[in-house]
Amino acid sequence: MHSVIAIIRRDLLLAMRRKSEVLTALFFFIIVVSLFPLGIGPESALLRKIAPGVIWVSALLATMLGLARLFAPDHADGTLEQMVLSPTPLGLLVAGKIVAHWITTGLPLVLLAPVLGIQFDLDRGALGILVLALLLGTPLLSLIGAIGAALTLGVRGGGVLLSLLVLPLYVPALIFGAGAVESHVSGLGAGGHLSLLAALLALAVFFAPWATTAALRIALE
Amino acid sequence: MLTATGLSCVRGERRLFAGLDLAVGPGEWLHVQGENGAGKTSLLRILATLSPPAEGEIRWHNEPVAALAEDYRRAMLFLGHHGAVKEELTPLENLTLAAQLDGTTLDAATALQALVRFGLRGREDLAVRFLSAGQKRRVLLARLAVRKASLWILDEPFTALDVKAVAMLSGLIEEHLAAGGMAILTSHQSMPLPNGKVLSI
Amino acid sequence: MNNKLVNWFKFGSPQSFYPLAGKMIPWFWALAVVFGIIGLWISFFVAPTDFQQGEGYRIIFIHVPAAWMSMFLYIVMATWAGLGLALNTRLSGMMAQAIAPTGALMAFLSLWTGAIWGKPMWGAWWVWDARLTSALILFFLYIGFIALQAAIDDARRADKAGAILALVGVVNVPIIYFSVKWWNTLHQGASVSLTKAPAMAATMLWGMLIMALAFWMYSIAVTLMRVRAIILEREAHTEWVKNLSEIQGEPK
Amino acid sequence: MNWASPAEFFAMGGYALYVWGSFGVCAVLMILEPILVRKRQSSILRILRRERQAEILDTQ
Repeated sequence: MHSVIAIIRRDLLLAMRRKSEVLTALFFFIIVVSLFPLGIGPESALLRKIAPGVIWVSALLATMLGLARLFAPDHADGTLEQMVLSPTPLGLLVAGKIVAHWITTGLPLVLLAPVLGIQFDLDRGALGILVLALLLGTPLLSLIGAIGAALTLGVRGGGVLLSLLVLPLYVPALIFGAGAVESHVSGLGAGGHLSLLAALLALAVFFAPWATTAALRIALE
Repeated sequence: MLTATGLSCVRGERRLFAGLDLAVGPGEWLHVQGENGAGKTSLLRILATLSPPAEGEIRWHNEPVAALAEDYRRAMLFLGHHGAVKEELTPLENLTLAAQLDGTTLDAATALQALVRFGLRGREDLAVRFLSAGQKRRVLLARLAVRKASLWILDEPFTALDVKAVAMLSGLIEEHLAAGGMAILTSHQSMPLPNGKVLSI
Repeated sequence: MNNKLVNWFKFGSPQSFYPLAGKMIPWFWALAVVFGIIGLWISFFVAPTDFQQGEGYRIIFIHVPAAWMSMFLYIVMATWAGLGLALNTRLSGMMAQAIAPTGALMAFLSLWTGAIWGKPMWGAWWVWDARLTSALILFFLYIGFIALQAAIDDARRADKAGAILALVGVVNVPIIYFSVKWWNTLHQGASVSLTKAPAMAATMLWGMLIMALAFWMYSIAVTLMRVRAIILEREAHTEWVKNLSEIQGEPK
Repeated sequence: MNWASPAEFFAMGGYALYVWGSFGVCAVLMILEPILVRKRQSSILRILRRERQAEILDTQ
């Protein structure tokens, strides 16, 4: 546990020293979301309807942006080898890195989403559901993304390949995440969507670090 | 005591070496020699359990390393071509965080002492990217000094070091061997260390 | 028992599988053609005209088998990949690699025929129907697998990385299918469905089954052909390949 | 028998474009794929034969 906290601290420290990377993804998210009304028109009824989808798709893309750099710097400077050889199980260290990735990319999205939701004229209840859905969904994005990042580590054209591998796997998160807000707005209640999202998250918490670890070992062989 | 029997390594379609045996006991060091591409690095990575051998077995104190897993990794220190030093962090942070990732703690005084010993005084709080290539290697030497491991596996440890640093490193390795440690090193030059066993591949 | 295991491992080596596959290919082609002819005959001459969908429904005879095969092949591919990861046999990875393009072709065919069927029935080339959408995602998964393997130079590493991706995919396929279905019902999807043709007649079912058999035999035949090429490419510098009679002959 | 004449068969009750568009593409792709695989096989065989010949020339 000690070393898991150490790696989270280290990655957060690194993110602090390279603020531009974190901020780029964040501003990317803000800009993409803000561009949609310009492309579609300012009618608030329409904007309310597309808001959850737009915010979720932008969140997927913003998460993708930083994924390629999840393991690449550690791979390049040899830290990854040291992680594999550390007495601490690699799965735990990988889980720590995923947590740090979520704190630097997922959490800011969750915190920003209500502000952007106001641009789309969402009411308070819908904003609450949006935040809740993102809170459950963004860790899922980091977990699944980590598998893709590990698989494409050191591979030709890794960045594009990464999105090809990971985006189809994001479909359930997108459907349940955006669906939660929609069904809340249409009066059906978001409970079902949110619990499915939580179930997916639980599955990914067990499965993704294992798959990521296996992929990293292969990349280092 | 590290022993390996019948190791072979296949990279792509090529068989780099086969039927390789080696043994290193306490206080001994092994010099792995060979031309470029002969498989020196591959051998070290196999010994460090980073990649599995195509054939053969590695034993640590007569137990297969696969079964030992964590215990072997705790007793062993591997340094590859890349230093595993983070450019954005200071030498001090690098040392303490690397120790924490290994599940141990390193107090600031010991870390500082090691950095001073390797001539990094006054650089402890400067991000590593502002250091010269040779100074970066010295951060690694400090890591060797503070990490408690009985087996050192070092790939080309003498590259990019000036005369003074070479002397420091050989002193460090001699100290390690005198305390009953073991070391496996690669290098294409001759080693500034006495009494090594030589393994040519 | 033990003997059987030994045999299994013997045929699990590329060297003994290569000639075996060569012998099997013509038989599977013959079966594919026979089933194909019977299947086509049923689909055009035996199956009656559907009173609601007219002759357009005949697309079902290739759409459904293609959809079945695309899903089935993904599972078979993941199984081979998983076997390769667990047992570290050389052939398994090659099989997985050989299946992927045919699986992608099947996914594409089920998309293409589904879209074409949609035009007369729904009035649009593309409808976000649950089955079509999941077929599209399955197609992406195949493309991802092929692209990942193509991007990694070392064959063994490509096999292992592909295997992990295939296993992750196989866990995800049901989740994706379920989520798309859920999404579709929430959004009041199209009510006409290709496979919910009124009172699916027994002849139709037979036609589909026989066509599916034809697709199956076709997939096996093409996969075996491809795996033979892959074996030669990967084992090019081994003794047994150099001693093959096909190579001992004069170069053309 | 469903069809009175070949023309009727090809017209597919007004669905000709859709039915033949599906079956046609399916047939084309399923013929094309084995041809491409065959090409891959013969090209690797050709390379291997040439390598072997080079080896023979080399030892002579």
